[in-house]
Amino acid sequence: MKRGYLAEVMLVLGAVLTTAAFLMTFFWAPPSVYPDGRVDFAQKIFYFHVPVAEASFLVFFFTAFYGVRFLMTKRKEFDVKARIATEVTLFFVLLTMATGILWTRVEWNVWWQWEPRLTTYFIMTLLVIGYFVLRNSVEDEERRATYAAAFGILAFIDAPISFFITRVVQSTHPVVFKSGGLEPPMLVTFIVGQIGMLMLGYAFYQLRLKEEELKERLEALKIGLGG
Amino acid sequence: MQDIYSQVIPQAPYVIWAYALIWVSLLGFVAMVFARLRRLDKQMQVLEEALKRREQQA
Amino acid sequence: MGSLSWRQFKAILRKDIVMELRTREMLTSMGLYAILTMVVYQIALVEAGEGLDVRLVMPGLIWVAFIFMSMLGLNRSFVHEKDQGCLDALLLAPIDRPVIFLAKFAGNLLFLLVVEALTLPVFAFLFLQGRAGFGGPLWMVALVLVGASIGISGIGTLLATISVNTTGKDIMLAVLFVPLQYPLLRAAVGATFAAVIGGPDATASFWNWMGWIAGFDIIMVLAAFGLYEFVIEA
Amino acid sequence: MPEPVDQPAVEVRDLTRAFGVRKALDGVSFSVPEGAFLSVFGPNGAGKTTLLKVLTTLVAPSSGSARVCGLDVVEGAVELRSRIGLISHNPLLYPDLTAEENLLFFAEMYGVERPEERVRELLEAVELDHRRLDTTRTFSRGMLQRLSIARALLHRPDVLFLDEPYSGLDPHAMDILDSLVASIRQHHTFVMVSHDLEKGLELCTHALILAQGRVVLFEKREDIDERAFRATYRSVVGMGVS
Repeated sequence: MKRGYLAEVMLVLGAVLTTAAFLMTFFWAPPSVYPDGRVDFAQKIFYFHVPVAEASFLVFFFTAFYGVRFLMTKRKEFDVKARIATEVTLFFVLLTMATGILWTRVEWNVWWQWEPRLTTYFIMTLLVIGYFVLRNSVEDEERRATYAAAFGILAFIDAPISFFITRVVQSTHPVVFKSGGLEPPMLVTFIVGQIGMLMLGYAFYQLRLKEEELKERLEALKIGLGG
Repeated sequence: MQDIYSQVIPQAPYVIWAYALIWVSLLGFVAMVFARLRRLDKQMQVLEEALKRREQQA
Repeated sequence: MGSLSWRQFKAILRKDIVMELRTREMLTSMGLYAILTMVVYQIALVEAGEGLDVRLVMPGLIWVAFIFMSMLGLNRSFVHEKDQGCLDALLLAPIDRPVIFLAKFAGNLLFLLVVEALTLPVFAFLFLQGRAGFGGPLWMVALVLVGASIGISGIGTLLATISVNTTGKDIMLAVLFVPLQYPLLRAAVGATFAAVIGGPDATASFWNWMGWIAGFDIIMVLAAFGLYEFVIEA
Repeated sequence: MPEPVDQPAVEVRDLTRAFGVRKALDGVSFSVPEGAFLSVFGPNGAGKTTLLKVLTTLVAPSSGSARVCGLDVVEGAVELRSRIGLISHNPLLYPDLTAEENLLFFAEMYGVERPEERVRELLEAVELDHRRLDTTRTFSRGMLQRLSIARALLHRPDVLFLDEPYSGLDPHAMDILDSLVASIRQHHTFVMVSHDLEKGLELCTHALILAQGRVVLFEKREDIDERAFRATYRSVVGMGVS
């Protein structure tokens, strides 16, 4: 099983890179400072928060991608892939939310604010959760897969619209890459963390896929042995 | 130095929480998947043995 | 659309209207729901007293009432298709699946607009008497109503087809519908607000929001249209 | 009964319908000629409903092929739909429409020519013309079944599918259904899915037993040894339960 092997390599690499990013964050990347010269220690959350958030978007794309593949072919494997991609999305989305809330508490002195970026990300979280609520309430396997695929595609189209519509209103959420704002060590730390997180995302996806494939094989064996 | 600490210390718990949360969640995810994979492997063995027994009987 | 498709479209739409006029299920439940919401609004606003400028909150309140009201109607619109297995009979006929979508979409849009047109004056009568009236012309409000209702019915028709086959269908529609409609609602509230406030700045903002509504309508109705065939045959 | 013609009315070849590893139909093959009456038996979950859905173009085969009236159920689906009719244990009628409105609605769905005349003609044939202005909510089970037959015949289909048509009918309604089926028997091919062994054997020219998605038995009526047939049926019903 070549693919399973790759998953584990990615897992180790991802772990190494994210750990490296962690060390670089605290021992190498220079502290960010407020305009009045005070140290902004909470900015360190950024080095994990953003990679996880970016990964969540990327993985969510595969929900829609495999949703389309499923509708075209009606093959169960694509439904399984779409579902696992959404699972990993949910995992990353929740992590993004949690770290974001901690950062908000420090910088804005509140746990939550109905600020455009937060609002739209909250909507995306609801869409991902809705995907699973939907799955759980459909009995027939194939119908469940079809509905989930349709909703996954809709949700993926909807998420960016939500994002941009709030941009009509002023946002206080920091925009990282606005004007070359990062010093090189900060940028490198961030990139290492980002690559590590994407590798972890890939590894999670493949590991879960391996698990589901094993389940499917077990099911087939059981049927072969007479139910 | 004193000055820097006075700024960092109130923010530190949140940063530590954020990182701890991520690490624990990532580890938890991996551990869970591996545990389930092991359990499935065990099931697979059971079924394969059953299959072999049946083949011998047949 | 071929001539058979056109006949089928008309027949489905006519059937839905005849059935609705006979049972008045959707119209009464949606209308009553809207009126009840207004009673609840009165309670919600009672402590704010005279100092509150209702014009500031009204656009939001209207859309809260309409979005939940529309879900009530959407849910009903597929229950009778499902009841005696009529949907299967429909699918057995030589009908292009998108025709079913367009006909149900048109029916839902029609009922939604009727109830909105009936309840909006009541809303104004109950909350806006003796207050500063509308800043902008009335056709602006009408335009937002039509624009947003298209999006609501488009996505709603698809999601109602899904939710009618799930356990706990009422809550399921809400769980899928509200987050998906967030961009539309946001724009509808923005546009309604601009229409209510009036003035040259507001007109620019109104058209900006209307642009969003139009874009959302086009994208989402097309997506629902494309996905419908798969969903209804599942 | 008309002499069977060469071209098969229903022809199924190595039909498989699967989702993942679960197979609802697994390599089903059979064919019946025009004018035949095929009874499909089998326990719950044997694949009867799936077979019916494939033959009526509601679901596509995963592999293999099925042809009805010489038309492929996937490629010829649209044309095929106007040549088949379904009578189910569910009436498939809108309870809030009148008998006439129901039939007119479905006549429009099938693009029937001169729909008013055709509807009137069928209402008379099933003896419901006196109730044509009543909503079907007020109809008895037997009346619904009659109207449902009229609905299935609106577009003059060649093949009629019957899905447990006798379930929930009282003896009187059964008799009416029997005589209606007998009166249209001449011009149609029938495929009936049923639990009712007696009725199924009485009506059929061909019998098929499905179990776990496979064909256990497929015979012409005149070749059937009833004792052996019943024994086979009993044994597969047992399989379905386990």
